[in-house]
Amino acid sequence: MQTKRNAGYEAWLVQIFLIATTIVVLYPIIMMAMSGFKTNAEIFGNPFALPKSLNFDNYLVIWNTTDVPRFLLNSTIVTLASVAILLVTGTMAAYAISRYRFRGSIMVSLFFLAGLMLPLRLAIIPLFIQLKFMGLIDNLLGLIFIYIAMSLPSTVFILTGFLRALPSELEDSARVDGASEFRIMVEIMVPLITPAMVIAGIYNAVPIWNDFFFPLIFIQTPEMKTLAQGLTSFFGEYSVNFGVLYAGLTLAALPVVIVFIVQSKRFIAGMTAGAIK
Amino acid sequence: MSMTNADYEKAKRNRTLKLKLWLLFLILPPAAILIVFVFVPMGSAVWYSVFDWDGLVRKEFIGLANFQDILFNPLKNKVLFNAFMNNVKVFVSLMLVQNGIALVIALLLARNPKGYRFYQVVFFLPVILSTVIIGFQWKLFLNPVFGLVNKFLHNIGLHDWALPWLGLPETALNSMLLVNSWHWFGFPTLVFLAAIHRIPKDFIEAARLDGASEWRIAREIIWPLMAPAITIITVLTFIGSFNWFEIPYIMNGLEGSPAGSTDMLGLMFYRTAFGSVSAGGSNFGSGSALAVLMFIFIFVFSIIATKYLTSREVEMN
Amino acid sequence: MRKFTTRALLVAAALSASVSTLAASELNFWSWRQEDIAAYEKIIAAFEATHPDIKITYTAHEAKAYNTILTTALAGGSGPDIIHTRAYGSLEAISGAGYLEALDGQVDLSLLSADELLGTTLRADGRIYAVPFASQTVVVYYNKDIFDANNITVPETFEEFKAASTALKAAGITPLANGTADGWTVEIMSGAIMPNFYGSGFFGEVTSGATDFEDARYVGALEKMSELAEFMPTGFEGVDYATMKALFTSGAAAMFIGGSWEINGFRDAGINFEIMPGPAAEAGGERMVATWLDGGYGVNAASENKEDALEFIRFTATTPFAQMLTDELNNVAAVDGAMSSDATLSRVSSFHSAATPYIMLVAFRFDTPTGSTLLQSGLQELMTGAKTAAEVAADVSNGIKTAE
Amino acid sequence: MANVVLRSVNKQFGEVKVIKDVNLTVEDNEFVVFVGPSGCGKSTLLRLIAGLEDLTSGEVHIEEERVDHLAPSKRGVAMVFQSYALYPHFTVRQNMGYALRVAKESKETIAKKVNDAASVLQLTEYLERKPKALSGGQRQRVAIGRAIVRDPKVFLFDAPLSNLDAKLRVQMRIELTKLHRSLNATMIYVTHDQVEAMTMADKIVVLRDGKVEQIGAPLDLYNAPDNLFVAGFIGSPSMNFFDGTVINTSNTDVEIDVKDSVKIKFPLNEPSNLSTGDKVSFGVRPEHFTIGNTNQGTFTGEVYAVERLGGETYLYLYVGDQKEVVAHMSGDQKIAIGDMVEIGFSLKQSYLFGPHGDAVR
Repeated sequence: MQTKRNAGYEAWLVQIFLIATTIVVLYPIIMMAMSGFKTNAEIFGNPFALPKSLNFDNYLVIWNTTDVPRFLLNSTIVTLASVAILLVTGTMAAYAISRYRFRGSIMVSLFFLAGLMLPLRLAIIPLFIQLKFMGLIDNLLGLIFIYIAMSLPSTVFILTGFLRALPSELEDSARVDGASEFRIMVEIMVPLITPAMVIAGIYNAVPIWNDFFFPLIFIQTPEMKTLAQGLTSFFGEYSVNFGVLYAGLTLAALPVVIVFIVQSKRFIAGMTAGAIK
Repeated sequence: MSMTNADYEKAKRNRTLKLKLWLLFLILPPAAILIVFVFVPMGSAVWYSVFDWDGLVRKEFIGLANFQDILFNPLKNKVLFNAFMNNVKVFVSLMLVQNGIALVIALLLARNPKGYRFYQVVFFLPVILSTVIIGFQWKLFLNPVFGLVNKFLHNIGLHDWALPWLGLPETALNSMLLVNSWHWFGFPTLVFLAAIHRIPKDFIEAARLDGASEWRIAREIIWPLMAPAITIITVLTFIGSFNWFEIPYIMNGLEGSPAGSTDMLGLMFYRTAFGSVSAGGSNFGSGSALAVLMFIFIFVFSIIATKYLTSREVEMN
Repeated sequence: MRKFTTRALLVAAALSASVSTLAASELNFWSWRQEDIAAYEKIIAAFEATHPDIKITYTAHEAKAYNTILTTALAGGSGPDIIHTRAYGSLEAISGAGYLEALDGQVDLSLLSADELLGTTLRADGRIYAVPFASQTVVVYYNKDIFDANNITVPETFEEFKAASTALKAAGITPLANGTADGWTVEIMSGAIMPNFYGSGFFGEVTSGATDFEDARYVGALEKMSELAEFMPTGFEGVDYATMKALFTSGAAAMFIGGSWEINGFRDAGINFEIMPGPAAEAGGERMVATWLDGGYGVNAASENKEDALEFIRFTATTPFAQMLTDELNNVAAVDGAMSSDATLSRVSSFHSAATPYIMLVAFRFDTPTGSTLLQSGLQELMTGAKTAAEVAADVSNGIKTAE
Repeated sequence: MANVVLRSVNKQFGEVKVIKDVNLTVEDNEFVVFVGPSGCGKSTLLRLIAGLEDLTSGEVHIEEERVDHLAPSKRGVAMVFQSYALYPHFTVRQNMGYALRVAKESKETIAKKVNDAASVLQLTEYLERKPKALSGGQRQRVAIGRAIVRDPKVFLFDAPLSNLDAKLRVQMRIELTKLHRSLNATMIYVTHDQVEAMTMADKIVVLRDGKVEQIGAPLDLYNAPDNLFVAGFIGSPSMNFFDGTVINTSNTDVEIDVKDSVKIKFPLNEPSNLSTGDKVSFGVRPEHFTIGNTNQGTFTGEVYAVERLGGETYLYLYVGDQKEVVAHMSGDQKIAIGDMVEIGFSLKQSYLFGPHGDAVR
């Protein structure tokens, strides 16, 4: 990637364009974070000024009087559990599809791929009735299963690609060494695709974390709400307290932004994995 | 010691059987989750759509009457057509604006400017943020009275430009599309960028040696060789456009306000299936029929588009 | 730290499945009234004091999504024991589907007027499915301080209303806080302005089919409505409900046309306001207010604790409940006998001598498309000048005729 | 007796037959090389012996015991793969000890066996490294070490040297031969490189299209190839073939006409069933040409390229109708491009193949 760096006015034009785009991207986010420290009066009076002081009142309102911390916890539980089970089951399916020749193998992989094209939210009504029947309404477990099902196709797709690329000699070698199929998978093959699993995990964790459609319908008690869903009701409650609203948005965005900044390379690889692979 | 031929065959069959059981063990759990939580509900939606529903109660089988109602009842198909055309507009605009900007930026980043990594991270930042956050944030920004956008326009003297962005039929959808582009452009940018990086350096350098201009290189070498990325982004944008729900729902509500100018198939489905305060009661039959129509449309079109676009791709190996 | 531990425990408990075996009778009570959580908790506490074996949990869902949540829950065979229902068409959708317990014969409804009970009666079988809780009235709120500071007398007629608005505008104050971004707020606004122009007889005629919405009276009323656009905030097309409230409570706008349920919020915001009915068409003309039944309390027919739920519903049909509703929420309770200590609220009640049904909600929300859908979208087009009054009237009229 | 016997072995992938009725015996302690062009089925045959593929029909016996129903690890074989197949996330020690660990050997036993094998292969100082940190030759040795540790009855090698550079390959060839002698083990070795086959094998099995073309000691194959294919495959550079037509036959010789230009009277050791008019191929190895006319046969051609390696010289000529011929001479030859040269051969060191490619002797 290290081609020669462009010199001269062309490089300057490129930089100007990119810097302008950077401002357009970052400025609204910075304004959102800054407004979280302001009072209503400041937001109306000096919307573009820096906050007068590092005033955490709005955040305290959120922390003490709303369920936002609770929502954060629920979202974390749902996201982590979904992604963990997703990776286990997704790896199993991808492993079977990519590492074995068997009759119907193409059917099985098409079966998983078909899920990529099915917009599950259109089946929300039957899904509700079914979850109800299974006792999974108002239960984080219900959400977790839906997210796993929704994310399985892309996970299988991504992991199959990586698993196919592994040399079959490794597996043959382990077979000659006497390892069972299970052991070959767990001890030899899967450790080799951990980077791919991280990518698939991130690819699906972001939309799961951000989803508000399914919780909107399947979660009813406030204690069970997830962050994105909780925000919508929080907005109803604080509709005219702009400082608190901005603080709430900032707080909701913060965890993902921090993880993103620390792990940006993996995030980018992960989020674009489905499209590039 | 003395095994018969049949014993050998049996031993072999046992090995095969063990392998089959192992495969079953691998495939069954994920397949079961997918069947229970995707295929069965999707199938049920189709099943529901051929029944008459009194609100929430299923009554008799009526075949395709629900479909007929949505497609040919003059009032409903007016709403449907309006929503559909809005979805089309969303698709076309996002292709041009969001993906267009992304392409330009990808081409610029491909020149490996200073700060390459930084720009990559920054442009991708909005992508990871929740649509709920982005929707609310921009709804606040675009507020005609308290919003920062209009304050900013006043500050720089563009008083006439300070419009009630989300309130005017002419600007509401466009504002949302810009917000959506702001949210998502980083995604196609990085997909395009990855595609450009995959083009062997020799191709571009050979063209440079042949004296081709940068514009010609972009148009005649990079563009055709990026075709696979264009395909995938087009199909993803298509699916996203026709499922568009979050941004209009959060920013202007369920009715596609003002005056239906931001109505989308997704909103219409939601209203039809569940009802709303103003729009009245729910109808699972019509809702499911609409869902099935949308599903068929999206599915068939994605496949056709993939086929068509893929056939234009250049083999590069 | 302790808080966190408790939360973690709660989550763990919730994850391990639903908990419903603890007490003999734990009732769930769902509503869309997020603003009223504190008040309802007080009311429920009062009920629980006399019924120690019943525990009620009040859950307020996001208003926009309440229908969806309730609908899916009921369709899926679950849902709360006690349901805060909306009235008219929304009630029919769920009572018609058999999800609500018929209350007549089980609950003493003697303290409720026939008019109000109409809003919770299923037209198909004539039975009552919810105890009406409050009526709402569309009024004009005005900021007394601003009126005084600008020497504006409270307008009585529409022309005076416009004159006052012109004066306010000249003084640099936004006369009306109302916007059109949220369709339902324009419909509310029309409820204050239009009845005085289409007159008291129109509702009866249009519901009986004697006339339709292309009636000259209705078109005329729409035209008057459109004349107010210039007094709405700059960019009113993008002004939503929250912004409207912010404009009025911050003193940036002098008047606010809204429902009587706003009284509490405006009082909490600490502004010096008063209310009046919509302006008369001409001097000495009638000043009607649009009213409707906001909703009621129903019992889930599938509830496992139906008897206990009914016990609570019976409570909601009593005067002590109505009194609490009045005191805590400043609502005009549907049940008779409650006395309001709030002067403003008493005024609302006094307007009811010249009340007209809030037309689309009361009569045209039973079929799709609903009258509200048509009118809201029409009003948005009218106020922005995209369509004329006659065109909007034609759209509404045609829509309602083809509705099913 | 760690011998390996294949009986009527067939393998089919779907409709495609990759191994066709192979019968073969590998004696105890023998070093057997399967050789053939790519796609000839040699690797598949090896994998059938290892148990990595199931037979479609036939039998595999190892040490007088039928094994084709057993899992690979139960057959007493060890295999070294072309890509070495070292587990990238394990250290050298873990790699070498993996089979023993799977077999639940005690830690001490594993450590001892690994250390022993490592010292034999001079890998001791690399035991704690990951494969990534090793050179190609070292990785190769680890792969072999991994096989040795298991103390197998039969070693299977699947083109293990093809990923090494030329110099290392020569070195490893010799090391493998030494190893074979010191271990005294049965080894089956697959390669497409006939030089490896010739230098290492006790016995070569030439395969083509899933069928055995010829089995024999390296020099037997060189001197007496059974058919055109083996003749062309064994020897480097390849044998030159000339199309010819039989013009006369007798019990003692066959007279052929090569492209209407050269007439050759090929002596027979055994009766042939050739008849006049048959299309035949006449073969001469490059190294059997000499400059100048011989009494037994001569071609004349124009030199179009010369490669001088000092000790030896390769001449490339067009003979007759643009037929390309290679001749290998020792020493330097004073010949320039464009020269017309006569190259002669001896009938004893030439070959004749009938219309179906079978050798005529």
